[in-house]
Amino acid sequence: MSSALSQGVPLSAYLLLSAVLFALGVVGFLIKRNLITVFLSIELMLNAVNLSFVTFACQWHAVKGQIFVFFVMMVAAAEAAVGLAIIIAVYRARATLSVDRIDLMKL
Amino acid sequence: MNASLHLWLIPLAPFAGFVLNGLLGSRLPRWFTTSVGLLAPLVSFVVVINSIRAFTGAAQLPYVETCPHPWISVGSLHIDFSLVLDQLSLVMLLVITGVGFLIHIYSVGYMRGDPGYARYFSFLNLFLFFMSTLVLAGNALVLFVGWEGVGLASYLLIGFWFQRDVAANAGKKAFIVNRVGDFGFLIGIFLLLSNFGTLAFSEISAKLAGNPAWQGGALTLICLCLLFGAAGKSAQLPLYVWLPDAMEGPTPVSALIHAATMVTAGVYLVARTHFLFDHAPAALAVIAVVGAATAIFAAAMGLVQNDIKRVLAYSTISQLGYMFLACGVAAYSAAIFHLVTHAFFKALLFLAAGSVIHALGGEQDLRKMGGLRKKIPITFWTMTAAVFAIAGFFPFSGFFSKDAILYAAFLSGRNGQILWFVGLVTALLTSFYMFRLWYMAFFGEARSPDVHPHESPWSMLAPLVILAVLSIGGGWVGAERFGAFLAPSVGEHAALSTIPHLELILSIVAVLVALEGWLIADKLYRRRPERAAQWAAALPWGYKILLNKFYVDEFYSAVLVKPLLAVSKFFLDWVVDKGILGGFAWLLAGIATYAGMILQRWQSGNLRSYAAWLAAAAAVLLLFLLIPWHADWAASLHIILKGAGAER
Amino acid sequence: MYLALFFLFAAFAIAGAVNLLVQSHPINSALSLIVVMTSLAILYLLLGAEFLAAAQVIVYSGAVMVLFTFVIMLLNAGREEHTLGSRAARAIGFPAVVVILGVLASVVLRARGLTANGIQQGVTTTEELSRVLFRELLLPFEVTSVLILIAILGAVALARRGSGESEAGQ
Amino acid sequence: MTLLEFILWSIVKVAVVTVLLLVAVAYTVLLERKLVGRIQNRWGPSRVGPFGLLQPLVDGAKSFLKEDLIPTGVYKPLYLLAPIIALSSALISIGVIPFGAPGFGPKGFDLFQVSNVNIGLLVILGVTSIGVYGVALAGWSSNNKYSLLGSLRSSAQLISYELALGLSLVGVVLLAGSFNLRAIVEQQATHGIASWNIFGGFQFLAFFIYLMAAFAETNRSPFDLPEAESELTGGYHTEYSSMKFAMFFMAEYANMINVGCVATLLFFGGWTSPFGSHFDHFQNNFLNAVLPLFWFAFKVFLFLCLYVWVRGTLPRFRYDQLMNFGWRVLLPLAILNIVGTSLWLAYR
Repeated sequence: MSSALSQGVPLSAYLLLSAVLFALGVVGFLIKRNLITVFLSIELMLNAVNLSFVTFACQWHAVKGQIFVFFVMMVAAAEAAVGLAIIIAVYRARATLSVDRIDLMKL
Repeated sequence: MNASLHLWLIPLAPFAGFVLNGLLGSRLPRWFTTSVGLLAPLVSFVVVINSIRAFTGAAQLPYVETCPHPWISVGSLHIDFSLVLDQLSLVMLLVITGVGFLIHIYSVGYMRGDPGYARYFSFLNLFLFFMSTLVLAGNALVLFVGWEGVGLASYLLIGFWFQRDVAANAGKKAFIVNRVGDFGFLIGIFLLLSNFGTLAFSEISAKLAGNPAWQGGALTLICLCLLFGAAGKSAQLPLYVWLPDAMEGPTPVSALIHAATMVTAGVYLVARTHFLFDHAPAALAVIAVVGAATAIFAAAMGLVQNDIKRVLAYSTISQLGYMFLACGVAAYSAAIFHLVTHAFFKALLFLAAGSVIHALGGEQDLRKMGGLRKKIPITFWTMTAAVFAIAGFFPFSGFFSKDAILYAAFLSGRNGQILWFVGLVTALLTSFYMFRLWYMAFFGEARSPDVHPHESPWSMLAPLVILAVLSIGGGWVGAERFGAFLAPSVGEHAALSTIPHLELILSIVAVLVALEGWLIADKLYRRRPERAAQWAAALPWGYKILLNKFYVDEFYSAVLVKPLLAVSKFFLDWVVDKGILGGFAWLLAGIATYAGMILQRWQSGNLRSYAAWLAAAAAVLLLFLLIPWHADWAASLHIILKGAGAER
Repeated sequence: MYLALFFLFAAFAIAGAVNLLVQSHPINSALSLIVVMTSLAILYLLLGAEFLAAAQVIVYSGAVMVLFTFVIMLLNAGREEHTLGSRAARAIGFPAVVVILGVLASVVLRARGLTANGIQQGVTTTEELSRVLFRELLLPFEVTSVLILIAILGAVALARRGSGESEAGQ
Repeated sequence: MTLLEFILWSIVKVAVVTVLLLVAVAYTVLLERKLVGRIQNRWGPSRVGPFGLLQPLVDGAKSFLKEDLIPTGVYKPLYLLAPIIALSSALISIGVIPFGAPGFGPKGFDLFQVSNVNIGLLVILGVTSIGVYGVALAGWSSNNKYSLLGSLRSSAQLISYELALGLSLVGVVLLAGSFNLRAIVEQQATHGIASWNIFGGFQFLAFFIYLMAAFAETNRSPFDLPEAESELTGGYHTEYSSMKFAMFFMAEYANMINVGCVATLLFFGGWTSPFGSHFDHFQNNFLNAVLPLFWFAFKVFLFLCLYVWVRGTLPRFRYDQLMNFGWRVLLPLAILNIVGTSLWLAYR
């Protein structure tokens, strides 16, 4: 069984994937015009970073790397709750979600 | 053997009371405020009583408690936060916590129903905290902390009814005048530091004792600076002006702070630093002159005042002058003795006056009083004890202490007799105005028939009675024994008369003078009330001067305050504020405006451009981290081009 | 098989991420992100982080993203409007992205000592994870609960329809 | 076993289990109709086949042959995707459920479980949480106010009760010290009914919470607000017809079966006999393999009967009651259960 089943994947591949996802997240932040999608891009970046953490945890056999991801998840959950609440508030105030139209501090 | 006396509890208990009442008092029920406010001085008092053990050998004197952590340590300067207990501070502490506790009790009745009840008690406790710190201080800096602190507490309490402009202004006046004195005190401290390299009283004293030839010069300057501070706090010439105005505070405050304790801090300071003054005879002479002048000057002003508390205020100034006089003739123990007895009878006078005011529903004008003798008998009798004490009748306490001062003055050098004579005249005036007050308030007919006086509650009367007992018996210990007890702290007063029975003769003269004052008052204000007005009409000029307090306030206002305000207006407002600061502000504003005009293009409000800048910054940071920077930029470039691996 | 699974799900992840960018309707973007997250969960499994894989699905795909779709549905967010947007984003942002990606890739590719993962390297059990989490990192863990509490309060405060004047007209 | 064998076996297992599950779904529908009929004092389906046993086949054929309508206003990609998500997430869960004793199969291969995963319980929870999207997207993409309301209700309800559901299971996990479903069952196997978690593990409260949350999670009465026909016509599946509706329908019943399986595994000792392991070991290998299957099926059957019973008797909750019950009653109770269980474990 063997070679095919136990063929390993170099960890650099995971890291590269993480970098690519991160870059895509940044691009999303730059080109998306919908506030929610921008927020989604942020989540994408967070996930990309999480992948790096898990990869390094695997590399160094360090449990704390995984725990860090755990914490990131919790923070992301909190962030999503507050962020979406803000988005709802913004939408109520301006009736739009386009980031290009939300560019003033005041109403 | 050296059992701890827990001196730190003495200041800390009132401080805890201050914090508790200050933070929570207004939200908690009144009984809580009351019990905290009363418990704090009681704890201190008990600790003080307990520390008497030190004098039965439980601890070595002077007993020192030092905070284990150095307070200030800069270069070669080390100042500890140390508390010292010796005979002098024990006496002071007994007065402060004992009389303080009585006045706290009195306040429960007097301040009942005031909306600022909790605030009042927290301030009163704060005052006790600072005052006990001041008295226990082992070095000049700790003393200064207490000194400034009591000034603060005094300011807060004078302006306690800050809704009234008069009270608020009186508070400010007291604070500012005290600052003037404190300025002198602070300079004195700096001079001490530069001359002795230390601020601890014990070390300075030891250095001076080791060098008896050191006289005058810098020491005189130091002493004059300290005297200036002491004059400010103890309302001596020329800085006395704040004390009469300080009567705007609640009466128990006047009794505690502006009669019994805080104003005597100046006397305490002189006694505490007596080893310096002993080496500066010139400064001593100045003290004696200032004291004597203040005594007679203030007594003269007290003659014609119509506000019951103001009479007492001028009397306080005058009595403080006595104490300074005693210090000036190096009779420190006599000064402290008078301080103690004065604390008893003056506190009593104020509290009784407070009781009178309370009975009349807030009336302070003597001319509207009268006939109160029958209506408020307890107040009357306690007040009577105090009046006799301050007038110096045998065997009331004032007799012993005043006698000791006059005796010491008489024997001090060439000009001693002049000082003695001034003191004697002051005694006459004192006796006169005190009996004037007595007659106007308690005898004759009621001059405001529509008020119905009523005796005060027991929480107010009990302190009156206790203080009356002390006013009568407080002096029986005798000046010699008292002096002997204090001698380890303030030194022997070794002037002995060569004339036999001199002391007895002087005493009799003093009592006779006091009696004369009584008789004049009796004549003018009881038997022939119209004569007083005739006298005033006969001497319109003198009467007016006295009534207007020698125009000192006006003089200060014209000579100091107004020019200062004018200069401030011109210099601070126009030159500094509008010119320098304003110009600078305009300059900064201009820079900010123009910078903003340039930079605002970045602050477009567009989220995506922000994200772009963020990404750019991240990229730059990554590059920066990646490239091993070398001093030689060419080498860096080489490494960048060749890759990071090339550096190895 | 690891290799195959990796490539399969890496491809899914990248495809999802690209789709997130390409789609103009937020709900499609959100669903693409769910695909990315679920693929990442599989990759976590491959890396031996099984608890995290489950947490990724439960927390991210199952809770956070549901919240997103919920909000999208609630606001009935439509297609993106086409606006010009910012020149800075294009002129500075895209080069920056290229630099970031380039730097990261160069670092990763040049790094030595990175192992390969396969069946031999074992799995981090939930027990190991919780042992560290609840012994060494108990305080941070508890602090996180405070964070979440604050987030809840904040979200409620923000999203609640206040009695303010702005709502009066609606 | 080679990779090829592994893949082949797995495919066979998946196929068998899926078919079995779908059949079970079909007959659960029949069971429900029959039981509800009896509860309401009528016969239920009885015309097709003996005792109406062929009714499911006919139903299936009917759904299949109906016209497939797609309304014009829908957002088509998601409209089509939603039922697939719903059904597939319902079917995936069964993959980690062990329904028989371990050790029967060639070369250490597990015959009665598709895949023995360390974190089996978490996988089920995760997959369940994905199932929300089916309902949510169906309602939104239908572009119909009833659908949208139904799906919003449903999403909120599912998210809310998922918490209570997950927390109610923590007690069991604490007892077993593992997320592995087989380990959880083994831990209850010793003394039969006395060592089941619901009795021996003192998890009755947890079971109650789980039951309530499970009713809500599967949108079943009394928590069937997302499809409350009297208020919302059909809730999220108003705009669905024919096979797509059938997929939602199957998903619902598959979920019921899943929930029943999980309850059986976590609280009722799984495939083990209620009489304890003493009576469970026979010389006959065949009996040893089949009896556990019987026990498992029997327990799930009882659970499904409970489901139907509740549906037949209890009225529907109001929406605010539902939310209050979830957040103010179940959640604190679940936390209480965790605290109690961990204290008990610590001082046992």
